[in-house]
Amino acid sequence: MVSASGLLPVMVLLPFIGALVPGLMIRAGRNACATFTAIPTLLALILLGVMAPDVMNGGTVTARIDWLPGLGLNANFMLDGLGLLFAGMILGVGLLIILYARFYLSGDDPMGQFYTYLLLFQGAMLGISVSDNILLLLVFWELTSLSSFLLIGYWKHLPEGRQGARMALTVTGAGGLAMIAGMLILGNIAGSYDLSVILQHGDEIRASEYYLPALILILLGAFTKSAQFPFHFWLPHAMAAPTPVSAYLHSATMVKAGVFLMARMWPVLAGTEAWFYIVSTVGLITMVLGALIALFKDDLKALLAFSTVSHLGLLTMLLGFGTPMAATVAVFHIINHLTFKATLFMCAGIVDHETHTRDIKRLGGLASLMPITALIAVVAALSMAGIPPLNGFMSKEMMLEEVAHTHWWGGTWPIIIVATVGAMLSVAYCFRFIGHTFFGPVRDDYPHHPHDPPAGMLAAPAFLAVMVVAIGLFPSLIAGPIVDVASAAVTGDTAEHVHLKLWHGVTPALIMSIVATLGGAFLLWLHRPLDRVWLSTPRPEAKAIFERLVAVVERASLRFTEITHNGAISRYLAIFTVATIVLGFAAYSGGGMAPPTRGLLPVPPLVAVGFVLLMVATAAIVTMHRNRFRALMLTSVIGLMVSAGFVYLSAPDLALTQITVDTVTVLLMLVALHFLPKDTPSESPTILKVRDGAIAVAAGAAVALLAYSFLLRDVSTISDYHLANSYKGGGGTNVVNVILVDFRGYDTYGEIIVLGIAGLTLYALMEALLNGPASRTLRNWTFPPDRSQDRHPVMMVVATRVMMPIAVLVGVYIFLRGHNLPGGGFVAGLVMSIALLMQYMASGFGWTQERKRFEYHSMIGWGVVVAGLTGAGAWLAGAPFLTSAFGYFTIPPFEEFELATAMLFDLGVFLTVLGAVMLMLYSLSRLARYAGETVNLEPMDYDPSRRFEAAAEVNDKKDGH
Amino acid sequence: MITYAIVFAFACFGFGLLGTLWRMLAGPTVADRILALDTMVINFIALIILYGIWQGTAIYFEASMLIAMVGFVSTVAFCRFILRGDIIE
Amino acid sequence: MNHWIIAPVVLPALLAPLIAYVMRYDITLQRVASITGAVLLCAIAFGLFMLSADGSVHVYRLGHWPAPFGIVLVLDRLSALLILLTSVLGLIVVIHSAASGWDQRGRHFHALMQFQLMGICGAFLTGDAFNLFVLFEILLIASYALTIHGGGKARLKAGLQYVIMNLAGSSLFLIALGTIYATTGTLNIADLSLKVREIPVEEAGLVRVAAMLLMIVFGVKAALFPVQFWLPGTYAMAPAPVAALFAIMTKVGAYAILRMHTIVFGPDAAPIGSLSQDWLMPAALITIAVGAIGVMGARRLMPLIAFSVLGSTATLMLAISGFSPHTTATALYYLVHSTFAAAAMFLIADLLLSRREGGDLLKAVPATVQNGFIAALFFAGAIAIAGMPPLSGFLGKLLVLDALRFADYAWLVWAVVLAGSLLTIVGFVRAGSVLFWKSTSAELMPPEEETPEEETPPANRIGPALAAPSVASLACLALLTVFAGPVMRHMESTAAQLYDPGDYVAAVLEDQHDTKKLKEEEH
Amino acid sequence: MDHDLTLLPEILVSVFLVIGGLFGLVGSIGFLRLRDTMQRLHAPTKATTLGVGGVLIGSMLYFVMVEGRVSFHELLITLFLFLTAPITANFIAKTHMQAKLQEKDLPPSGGKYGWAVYDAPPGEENDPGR
Amino acid sequence: MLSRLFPHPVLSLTLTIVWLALVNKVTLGNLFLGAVFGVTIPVLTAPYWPNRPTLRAPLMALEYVFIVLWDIIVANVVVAAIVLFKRNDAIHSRWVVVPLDLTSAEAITVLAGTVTMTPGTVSTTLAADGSALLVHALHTDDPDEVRDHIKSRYERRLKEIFG
Amino acid sequence: MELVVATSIGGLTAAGIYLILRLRAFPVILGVTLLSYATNVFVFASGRLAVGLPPVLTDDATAYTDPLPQALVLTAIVISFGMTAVLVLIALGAFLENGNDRVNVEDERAGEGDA
Repeated sequence: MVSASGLLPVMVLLPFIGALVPGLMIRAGRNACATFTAIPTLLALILLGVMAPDVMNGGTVTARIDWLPGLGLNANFMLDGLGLLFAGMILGVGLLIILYARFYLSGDDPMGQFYTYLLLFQGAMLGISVSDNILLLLVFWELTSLSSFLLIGYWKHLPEGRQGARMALTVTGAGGLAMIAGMLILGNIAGSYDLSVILQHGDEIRASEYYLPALILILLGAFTKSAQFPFHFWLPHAMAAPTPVSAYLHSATMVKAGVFLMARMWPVLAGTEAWFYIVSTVGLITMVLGALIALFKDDLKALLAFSTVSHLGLLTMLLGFGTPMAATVAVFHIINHLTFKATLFMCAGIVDHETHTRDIKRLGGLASLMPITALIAVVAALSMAGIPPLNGFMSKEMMLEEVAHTHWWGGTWPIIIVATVGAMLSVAYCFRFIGHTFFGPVRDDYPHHPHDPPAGMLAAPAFLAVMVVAIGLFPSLIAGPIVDVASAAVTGDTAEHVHLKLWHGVTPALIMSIVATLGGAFLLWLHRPLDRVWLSTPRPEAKAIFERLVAVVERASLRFTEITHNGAISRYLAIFTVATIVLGFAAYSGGGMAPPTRGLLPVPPLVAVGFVLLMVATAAIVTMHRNRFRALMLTSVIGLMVSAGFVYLSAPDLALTQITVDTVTVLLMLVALHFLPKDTPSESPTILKVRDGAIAVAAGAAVALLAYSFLLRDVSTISDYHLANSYKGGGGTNVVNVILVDFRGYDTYGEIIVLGIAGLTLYALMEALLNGPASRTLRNWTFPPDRSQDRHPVMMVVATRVMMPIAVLVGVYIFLRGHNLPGGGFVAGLVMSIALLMQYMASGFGWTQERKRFEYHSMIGWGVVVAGLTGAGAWLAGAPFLTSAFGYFTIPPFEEFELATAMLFDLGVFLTVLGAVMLMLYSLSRLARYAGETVNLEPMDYDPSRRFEAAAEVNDKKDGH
Repeated sequence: MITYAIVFAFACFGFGLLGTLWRMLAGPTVADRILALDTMVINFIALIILYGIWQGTAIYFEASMLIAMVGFVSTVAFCRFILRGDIIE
Repeated sequence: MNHWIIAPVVLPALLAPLIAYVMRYDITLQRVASITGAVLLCAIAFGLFMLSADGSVHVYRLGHWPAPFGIVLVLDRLSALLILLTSVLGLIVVIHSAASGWDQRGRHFHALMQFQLMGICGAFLTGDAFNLFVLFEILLIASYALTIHGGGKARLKAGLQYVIMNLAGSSLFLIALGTIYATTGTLNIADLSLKVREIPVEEAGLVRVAAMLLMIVFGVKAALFPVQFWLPGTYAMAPAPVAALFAIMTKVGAYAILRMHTIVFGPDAAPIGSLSQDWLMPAALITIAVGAIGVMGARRLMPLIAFSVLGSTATLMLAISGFSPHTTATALYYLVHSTFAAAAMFLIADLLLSRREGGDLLKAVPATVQNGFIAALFFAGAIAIAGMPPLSGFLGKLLVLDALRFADYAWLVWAVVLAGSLLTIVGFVRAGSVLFWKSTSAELMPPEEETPEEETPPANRIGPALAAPSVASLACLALLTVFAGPVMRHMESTAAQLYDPGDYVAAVLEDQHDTKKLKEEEH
Repeated sequence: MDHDLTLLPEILVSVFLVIGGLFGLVGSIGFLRLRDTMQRLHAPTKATTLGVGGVLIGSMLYFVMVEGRVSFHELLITLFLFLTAPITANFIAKTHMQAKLQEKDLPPSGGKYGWAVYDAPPGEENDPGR
Repeated sequence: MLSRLFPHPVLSLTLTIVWLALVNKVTLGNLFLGAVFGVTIPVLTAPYWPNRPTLRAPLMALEYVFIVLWDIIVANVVVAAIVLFKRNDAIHSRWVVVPLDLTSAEAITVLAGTVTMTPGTVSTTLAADGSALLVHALHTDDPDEVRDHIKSRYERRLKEIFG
Repeated sequence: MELVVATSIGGLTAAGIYLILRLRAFPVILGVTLLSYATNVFVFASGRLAVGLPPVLTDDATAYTDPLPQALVLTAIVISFGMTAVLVLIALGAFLENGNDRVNVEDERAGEGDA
C-alpha cells in the first residue's frame, strides 16, 4: 500500500513537528496551547486509524527511507499488530493526558514547555513502536530517556524532581548504552540492522556464540527501562514529576518500552534456557518485590509506582516463559494494565490536586467528598487487584494459568507459590489504596477542602474506567482482535487464537486467584502490625545506594582528574619525554638498519676544543641555571659554539643566522629578566632531580643514537636538483638562499608570518598586561637603589653614532648579496634591528622612539603584504604563487646587475623581521616606562659641551652684575 | 710554513677559548664573566679568520664581521643589565 | 593550474596584516573585514569542495617547481572537506566573537584569527612534510596569542603551559622530519610514499622511528594519551570563541595522522606494517576514558566541556586507528560532528557564563535572563557532544562502534566507548541540572537587597547576532544528522581516496618532466 | 694551498699569524693569571685586539699575496674591533665598579660632580627613574 | 640644504669606503651604490646624531691615528711583558684621574678610546658632568706621570683636531 | 666528527630536557632554547656532514654540501626565534600577573602559605 507507506513516517514525525508549536505559542493561552498539542496527536491517531485496517487484516504497513545506508541505519518503519497496539496506546492515552494536564497544571507552570516535552516524548515512543530498524529503534529509545528526563525534571524547583530525573536518565541511559552494544552484535549476526530481517534469522542468532552477550546487553536495556529488579529503584523517584507525566510514562509508555522490546525481540531471543531463566526469574522477583514494597508505601503515587514495577515484573515473567500463550497473555495484560494504571494515576493526581496531600495516612473517607473520583478509582483498583468481572481479573487468571504449567527451577510448585504470593500482595495494596483513601472515616484535616474536580479533569480517567469495565465484560469484542494481531506479531504467527472470556471453569488458576484475594484481604487487615515490622526492618535503600555510588564515582573521578591533570606541566613533559623514548624504541625494534656506508670524518683538535667548550657550557647551564644571568651568558657561549660548528661544517648562512638570532634572543631574555626574579630557587627534591636527570640523559642518548645512526649511512636526496637548478632556474648561486626564497619560498612566507604574528602577539599581550592587574605590580615597581647612575654614557652614545650607520650599511649589504652569497633578508633584518638596538641601548628607547622614521606595525604589515603580493604577482603571468622571475640588466656605464622578484620577496622578509623584532622590544620597553623609567630628553646623560656653556653662562651673569 | 703558522695560531686561540671558558665559569666577579664572554668572542673571530685562510675562502668573512658586531652588542647589553637592569631604558 | 587552490591561504594572509595595520584603531572596520574575509573563505572553500568532489586530485606547484623539489599544495577530497569545515567554523567563531565583544578584550583579535585560519587551511592543503611543520607553527603561534587573548592570571599561566608543551612538540616534530629526510632524502609527501615503500623491512628501523615520532607529535595536537594533559587546562582557560575555534585544532592533529599514516606510513607500506594502528588504538581508548572521567569529575563548566572535547577527539582517533577505508570514513563523519559539537558547546558556555554572576562554577546561582533559551541550546549541545540521539553524535558513535567491530579487542573498544558515553552523559546531566534547574529553583532566589540593579549587566539579552553562531553550529549538526547518508557516502569516497594513494602520488609527481621543461624554457 | 708560493709573502704572512697568535696567547694568559678584575681587564682588551689584528693583517696579506685577490674585509673587522673594544672595556669596568667597588674606593673626580657610575648628571639628581 | 643632504660628510665618506670594502670590488657601479648609501644612511640616521662636530684639522687627525697605532703596538709589548714576567704582587695598579679640558663628546670619546687602547691604561668612567676621566693603570708607580702623558700626548692633539 | 656532532646533539637535548622539567619559567625557557639548538643541529645533520664544501655555486667546485637541510634549519631557527620570544613574554606576563614564575598551576590551597 503506497499511501499507507507514506503515512507511517508522517505519523512518527507529527509529534516532533508539533513539539515546536506549544513552546513557541504559550503566550496564546493555555487552551490554545493544549489544543495545538492535541492536534498533532489526534492527526497521528487518525493516520494510525487509516492504517489500522490493513494491520488488523494481518497485513504489515512498511515504509523505507534511506538515511545512513552505509551503516545500515535507515528510517524504516513497520506497523504490525504489536506496533499498532503500542502506537494506539501511546497516542490514545497521550490524548487523554493532554486533556488531563490542561486542567491539572497550575497557572504558574510553564505549560508550553510541558507540552513540548510531552510531544517529544510521544514522538519518541511512537518511533520505538513502529521502527523497523534496530538502530533507528535505538535512536528513539535514547530519545525517550532524554525527553522523559525533561518531563520528570519538569518541576525543576523540586530537588526530588531533579534527582529523580537524573537517576532515571542515568539508569535508563546506561541500559540504553548496553543495548547499543547488544543491538550491534545482533545486527552483525543477522547481517542487517533491519528488524524484519533480524526477525527471520532467529535460529541463526540463537545458535550464534554471540547470542548470550547480545541477549544480556539487550535485556539490560529492557530491564532498566522497564524498571526490573535490580534496576527498579529509579521508577518511584520519577514520581516527582507532575502526575500527568507519571500517568503517561508509567502506564502506557516509557516503562512499557522495555516490555515492548522484549516482545519485539521475542521471536529472535526467546525460547532458550538463558532467556527463560533470566527473564522469567527477574520478572518474578520484580513482581513480588514491587508488590511487597507497594504495600508499605504511604504515598499514593509511590504505591502506584511500585505496583507498576510489580506489574512490569509480571509482564516480563510472562514473556520470559517463552511460550506463545504466555506472550499472548502478556499482550493482553499490557492493554489491561494501561487502562487501570493510567486511571489510578490520574485519580491519585486528582486526590493530590484536591487535598494537597498524597499521604495515605492522612487520607480517608474521600468517597463521600468526591464520589465520582472514588467510583472511578475503585473500579480501576479492583481491576488491578484482579476482581471479576473487570479486565484485570481476566489477564491475571490467564497469567496464573500459565504459571501453573511452568516448570521452573526443578518443578512447578515453586513458581506457583511465589506467583500466588505476588498476587496476594497485589490484592492487598489495591485494597489498601481503595480502603485507606476513599473509605473509612471522613477526615476534616485536609490542607484543602476536597471535592470532585471539573469534568475536563475527570473525563480522561472516566473514559479509561469505562474501558476497564467494557473489556472485562466484552473481552473478545473489544480487545480480542487487537490481542490476536499483536500476539501474532510477537510470536511470529505461532500463537493459536485465544478466546478471551471471563469464565474458564474451575482451574488451578482460579484457586490460586481466590487464595490470593483472600490472602490479600487478610494482609490488609494485618497491615498495621506488618507496617510496624516493615518500618523497623532495615532494608537497603536503593536510591541512597545509587546516589552514594554516583557520588563515589564522581569523587573518584575528581580525584583522578586532580591527580592526573593537576596543571603540573613539568610532569606532563616528563611523561611526554618518557613516552617518546619508549615508543621510539618500540618502533625501532620492528625494523633494523642497513650496514654503515659512510666513513667518519676526522676530528681536528680545534673541533675538540669547540666540543669541550660546548659540552662544558651545556653542563654548566644545567648546574648553574639557578643564577639566571649566568645561565644566559652560557647560552650565548653555546650559541657561539653552535655557530662555530655551522661555520666548520660548511654552512655559513646558518652561522650568520644562528649568531644574530641568538643575540636578539638573549637580548630579549635580558629585557624580560629585568622584571623576573634573578635567581631560581632550588625547589625540586633530589629524587626528582635524579629522575629528571635520568629522563634527560635517556632522551639525549636516544637522540644522539638516532643522529649517529643516520650520519653513518648515505641516502640520495632531492637536493641535487636544487644544486643543478639554482642558478639556471633561480638566478642565484647561493643555493640555500635560492631554496629559501624560491624553491621553498612558501616555507619562508610562512616563517615571516610566524614572526609577524609573534610581534602582534607580544604587542597585544603587553596591552593586556598594562590594562590588567599586572599594571598595579608595575606601578609599584621599585628599582634597586644601587643602580648605576649613568644611563646613557657619553662614550657609548658617540660610538653608536658611528657604529649604527655602519651596521645599517652592513645590513643593506647582507640583504643585497644574499641571493648569491650567504645572507639574505632575514639576517639583514636582524642586523638592522641590532643596529637599532645599539641606538636604543645608547640613548634609551624612549628618546630613540621619538625619532624613529617608520612604524613597526606598518613594517610587519607591509612586509607580509609585500611578500604576499610578490608571490601573487606571478598570477599576472599566469604562473603559480611565488613563481620567481629574474633578469640581468646593464645601465651604462655600470656593470651588469641582476634583478629578481625573489629580492622583492626578500624585502618582505626583511621588513617583517625588522618590524617584528622592533615591535617586541617596543612592547617590552613600555613595561619599563610603566614601571617608572623616565624618558630622557637628551641623547646622552650630560653633554660635556653643556658644561662649557653653563660655565660661560655663569660668567655672563657674573659679568652682568 | 704558513700551515705551521696557522696551526700555531689555532693552538693559541684555542687555548684562549678554553681559558676564557674557565674564567667564565670561575668568575669570580660578574665583570670577569662578561669580560670572558667578550674575549671569547674575539678569540673566536680570530679562529674564523684563520679557518678562512686555512680553507682559502672568504666566505666566512661575514660571519666574523657579524660576530664582531653582535658580540659588542651583547657585551654591552650584559653590562647594562648589571648596571641598570633595563638594557634599553 | 587552478589558482583558487592557494586562495584559502593567501586571502587570510593578506587580509590579516591589513586588519592589523590599516584598521588598527577601528574595531567596526576590523569586524566587517574579518567577517567578509570569513565569508569569502567559505565561498572559496565551497568551490574547492565542489572541485574536488569528483575525486580528482589537484596539485598546485608553488613557484612553478616540479614536485618533489618545490612545495606543492594538494587538493583532494580530504583537504577540501577540512577546509570547508574550517571556514564554516571560522565564520561562526568570528561572528560570535564580534557579537559577544570578545574581540575587544585585547588587541589584534581579528588579525590573529585570520592568521589562525590561514595556518589551519595551509596545513590541510600542503603536500610537503616540512611545510606542514611551518604551517603548524603558524597556527600554533596564532593560537598562543588567541589563548591568552584578554590576559588574566590564570589564562596566562594556562597559555604558558600550552606554549611550553607545544614547543616541546615542535622540537620533536623537527627531529622526526630530520630523521625522515635523513632516511629518505625527500620531504614531499607523495615522494615519501614511494621512498618509504622502497626501504627493505630489515632496514626500516629509522623510518619506523620517524613514523612513530610523527605520530606522537600529531598526538600532542590531537591530545592523545599520554600527551593529552595540556588540553583541559588550555581549553578551559582560553576565551570561549577561541576554544570553539580550537575544536578544529585537535582535528589538525587527526588530519595529519590520517594523511601521513595512510599515504606515507599506511598499513600497506611494508616497513611500517601495523605500527600506527598498534599504538594509536590503546592510546585513543585510554584518552576516551580520561576524558569521560574528567567530565564526570569536573567542578567547573569549562573544564567539563574541555574534557568532553578530549573524549570526543579521542573517539575520532579511535576510529582513525582502524586504518581501513571504512573506519576512516566513519572517522571523517565523526570528525565533522566532533568539531561542530565542541564549538557549539564552547559558544553556548560563553553565552551562559557571561550571564552568570557565579563565574565558572558548577554552582547554583540566580537565574538569568533568557535562561530557557540558553538551556535549550545547552541541552542540544550536550546531547551532541555526549553522543545522544537525535544529533549526529549518536550516529557517529554508532558508526564508529560498528566500524570497529572486527578490530582486535572490539569488546574492549565498545566497552570503553559506551562506558565513556555513560560518564559523559551523567556529567553533563549533573552540570545541566545544576546550572539551569537548580539555579532557577525558588530557594535560590536572592534576597532583593543583595542585588543592586546596576550590577546586572545591561547586555544580558541575547540578540540574534549573538545567538546565531551557537544556533548555526547546532544547525550544522542537525544537517549532518539528517543528511547522514549522503555525507557518509562522500566520506566513504574520501576515505577510499586516502587508501589508494596511487592517484595522489601520480598527480603530484606525474608531470615532473613537463614542468621542468617548462621552467627551462622560461629562462 | 698548493699554489706556487714565493718565500717572502709566506714568511710575512706566517710572521703576522704567529704574532697574532702570540698576543692572543698572552692575552689569555694574562686573563687567567692576573689578580683582580681591573687588572684582568687590561690583558685581553689589548692583547687580544692586537692578536686579532695580527691575524687580520696576516689574512689580508695572504689573500693579496698568495691568493692574488685584494681583500678589504679584514680592514672592516679591524675598524669594528677598534671602535668597539674601548666601549666594551669601559662598560665592563663600570660593571665592576658598580658591582664591587664604592665611590670611596676611588680617587675623587676633583670637580663638583662625582663619577658617573655613582652620581647623577647635572640637572637630573632628583629624577625618580634613576 | 647641503647640510640636510650631508648631515655628516665624514660619515658619508666613511660609509662609501666601507661599502667598497664590503663588496670587496672597486667598480664604478659599486662606487655609485656606495655613494648612494653614503648619502642616504646618514640622512636617515641624522636624528640620532643631532649636533654636527667638525674636524678642524684633518691632517692632524691622520697623524693622531698613526701615533695611536704605534702606541698600541708598544702597549701590547709592554703589557705582554708585564703579564708574562712580572710577579702578581709586583704589579702596582693605580687609579688615575685625568681632568679634562675637552668639551666635545666626540673628542672625549676618542680620548677615552685611545687611553684604553694604549699601554697599560683603561679608561673606566667619566665624571658625571664630563669634567674628568677616571683611568686605571695596570702598572705604574707614578699616577701623575700617566696623567700628564695622556694630557700632553693625546688631549692636546684632540683639542686641536676637534677645536 | 660524526660522533662529536651526535654527542653534541645528545648533550644539548639532555640539558634542554632537564631544564624544561624544572618548575620555574626561566629555566624552562633556557631549556627550550637548548632544545632548539639541538633540533637545529639535528636537522642540519640530516644532510650529512661535510667540511669545506660550501653550498654556494662556484665554477671550480666539484662537490657541495646538501643545501636543503640548511634551508630547513634556517626556517626552523627563525620560527623558534618567534616562538621563544612569545614564550619569554608570556612567561613574563604570567609572572607579573601571578607574582611568581612557576610553570605549574598551583593548588590554590597550597599556594596560600607561600605568597
